[in-house]
Amino acid sequence: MIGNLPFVVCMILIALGLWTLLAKRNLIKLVIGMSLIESGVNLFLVTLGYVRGGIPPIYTFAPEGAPMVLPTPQALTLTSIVIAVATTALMLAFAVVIYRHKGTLDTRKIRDLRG
Amino acid sequence: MGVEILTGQGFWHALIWLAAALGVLLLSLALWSMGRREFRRGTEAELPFVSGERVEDPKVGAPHLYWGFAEALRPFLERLRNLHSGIIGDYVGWFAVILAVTLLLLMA
Amino acid sequence: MTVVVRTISRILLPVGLAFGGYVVMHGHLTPGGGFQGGAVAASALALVIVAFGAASLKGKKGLLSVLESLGGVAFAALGFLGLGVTFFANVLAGAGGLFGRPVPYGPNPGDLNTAGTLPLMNWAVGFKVLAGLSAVVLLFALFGGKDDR
Amino acid sequence: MSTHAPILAIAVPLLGGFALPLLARVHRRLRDAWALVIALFVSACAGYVASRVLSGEIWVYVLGAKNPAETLAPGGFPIRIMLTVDALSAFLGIIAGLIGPLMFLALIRFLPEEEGKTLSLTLAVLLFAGIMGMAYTGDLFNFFVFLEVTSIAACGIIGFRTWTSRAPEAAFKTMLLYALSGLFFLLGVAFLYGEYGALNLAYVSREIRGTAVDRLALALFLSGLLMKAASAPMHFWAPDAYGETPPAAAPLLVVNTQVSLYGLWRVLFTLYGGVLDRGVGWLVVALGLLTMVVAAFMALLQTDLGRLVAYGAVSQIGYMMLGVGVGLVALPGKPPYALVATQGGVFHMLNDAITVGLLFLCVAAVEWVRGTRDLRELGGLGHSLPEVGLCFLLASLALAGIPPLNGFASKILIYEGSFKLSPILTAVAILTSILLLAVFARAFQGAFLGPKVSVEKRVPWPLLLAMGILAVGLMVLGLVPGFFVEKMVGPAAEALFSRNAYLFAVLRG
Repeated sequence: MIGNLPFVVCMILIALGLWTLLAKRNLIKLVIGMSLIESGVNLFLVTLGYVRGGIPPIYTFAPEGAPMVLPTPQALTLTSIVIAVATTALMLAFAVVIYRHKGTLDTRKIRDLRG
Repeated sequence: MGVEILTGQGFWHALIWLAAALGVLLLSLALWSMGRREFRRGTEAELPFVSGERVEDPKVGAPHLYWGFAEALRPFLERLRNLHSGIIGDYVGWFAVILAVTLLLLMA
Repeated sequence: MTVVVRTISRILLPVGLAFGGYVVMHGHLTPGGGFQGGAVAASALALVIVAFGAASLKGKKGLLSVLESLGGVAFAALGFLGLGVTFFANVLAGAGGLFGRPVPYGPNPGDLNTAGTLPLMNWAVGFKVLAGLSAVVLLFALFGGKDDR
Repeated sequence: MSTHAPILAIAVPLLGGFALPLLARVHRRLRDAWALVIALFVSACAGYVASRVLSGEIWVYVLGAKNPAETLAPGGFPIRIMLTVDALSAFLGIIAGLIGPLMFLALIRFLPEEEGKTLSLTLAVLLFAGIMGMAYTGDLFNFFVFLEVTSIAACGIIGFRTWTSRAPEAAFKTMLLYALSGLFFLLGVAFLYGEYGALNLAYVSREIRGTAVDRLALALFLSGLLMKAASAPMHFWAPDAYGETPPAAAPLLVVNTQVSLYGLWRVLFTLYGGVLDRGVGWLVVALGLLTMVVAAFMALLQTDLGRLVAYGAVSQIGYMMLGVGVGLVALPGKPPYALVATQGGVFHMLNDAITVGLLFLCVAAVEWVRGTRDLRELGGLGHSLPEVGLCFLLASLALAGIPPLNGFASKILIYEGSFKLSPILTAVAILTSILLLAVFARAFQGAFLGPKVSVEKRVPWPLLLAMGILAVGLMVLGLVPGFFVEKMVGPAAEALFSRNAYLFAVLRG
């Protein structure tokens, strides 16, 4: 069980983020919930590449014969983090503009797109 | 050449349909020409029939066109409209519902 | 902010930018590369924004957006560089000249002049991220005022 | 140069998108021309790729390899990112190539000058690049990256009108839901990568054995892509997004939704083709029916023309899901009616892209002239804008599937195909079409009939030109559908079923 504890933690993070999106009403808290899910998914991606006793996958001055951790998931995680930065920045920018127009960040009050 | 679509049981040929439509059009024109000519423009015959009452500006606007149909389905349509509540929490809720349904369908 | 913070940030700015450049330059050898190096450099710029207030860099918005576009164009152009063979083909690696020295497989002491177009791409991404992130921080700082995005 | 056509269709708009702000500093007119030139170049690439691929051979282009066709690294493992263009992705490329330039033609004149027009044109070009990327890529993670590129670009365009309070709200909601669906899609990709150690679609599709983890990944793919494709219970963002974006930019957003639907078909047919059970097919068909009915009824209640057309577009997604869903249910046996239904679903993608694109351009014209889109205030535009009225009428009839027009050509295929599976599906589909016809008749009556209203502004000619081209395309597709079905839609639908050809093209490398 101890072996896949990190995967359990990732799933808890994702569930927590999803709960934040469902329960919270403030726009900024929604963005925080999104970043929770993002970190959960990224953590999951990185732990996929773990090799027991492996060293970071870099050849420069690498000790001889040491097993290396898989590099691909780390590259995937990097891209996913870059995308997460872009989405969060865009969402926060729109949240600011909404606040300037409506004066509130409460999703219950920002509802004129109904019906 | 490339006009026909085979649909398993039959086919759909647009030009044959057009020919048939033209035939029907000619037929209706013939019937129409036998009709009475003296339609009095500008008189009360031109006003839209608003269930008999006299309405001074009888313009049937867009929302009124299906007033009856929408009214009959009022309970259902109101509930449907309220589903689109505009609150982002509900939308994420529906996403969670679909996620649960697909998980149940596939994992169980 | 107080004078102390301003002088410290004035000292730290070149250090931050230099370290960011170092991370970008050694992207293909040590952990780092375009995005991380750019982020480090952008943090140095963010420090300036915090210390001297957003108004100080207000005039630089045009420069930042030009830098960002240039970074993007350079990255895509590097992709086209390999078009002789296939897109993004690493034509410089192992062909001598700029960043071309072939590298033996397996652990090695790390040689700056290797990995073909990779370092150039790292620089392109580095500039783009530097400009992009600092523009984001700058605009958020300016949001308080009447300036529109 | 022609051997690199697939990657050029993606790389050139990326390069062009980044270069756009630089050119905008030089001169406004140059920026507009540059955006149009890129769009035309990409559609030319898409046309060339389609002409080669539709004749039967799947075009595999490997990035960064010694030669484009070298798919397998020495160890027999597809290590590099590759573009795998089969008939269906080429067909999607045609749709995007057709709608893209027309949308730019209309968008350039439609956007007001001072409000960050350069940024939104850059985003539109990047959206176009993202769409082409999603259509052509053969790599799961690469699909996720382009999925996110289109999400961010689309939400940037939706939130263009920051001076109103509705557009940023729509953009925030859409962005959150897009990001959410993208993340769950990535989680699915991570599960598959964890299990098979590969990201290439063909390789994973060969290795897949239908274990519990694969089904978990499929559930994540399904819910993620269904959200992005605006299927029934998750379609709430679509009317906000299409309604609040500048109407001239909406056609490319519709194509973006359709490419996400294509991604869903790619995952269901090619990735999980071997291990799929019938339950998933019935789920897609059920959600398709639900989308149709819900969107049609909601369209009935709308008073804003933009949102009404948006609901119309969402209900058309339901038709595509029904058509290809029937093919999915009958996948193992592959009876003839399944192919007919899939052809209907795929052909409807093209018809719907044209029809809804034309409708949104008409909404753009109406808004340009009258400034408002509320049906209660509109009226009598038919006298002063006869050509816009004609286009709107044509497109509404096509959307509702009235015989001579293109909508009917694809709906007849869907009706015939789904009838064989179970007549109830066809009954619901036809009733929804009738309801849609009623809804759009009301919209037409509200906006264009009624007493004459004096109108001072003229509709800009590029908008009219784009509408004219789409209207002609609509009629041509309606009158001569056989040619398109036999040449483009047939191979595309066949490509969905021929999973082994896809695997062979990539893996025998």
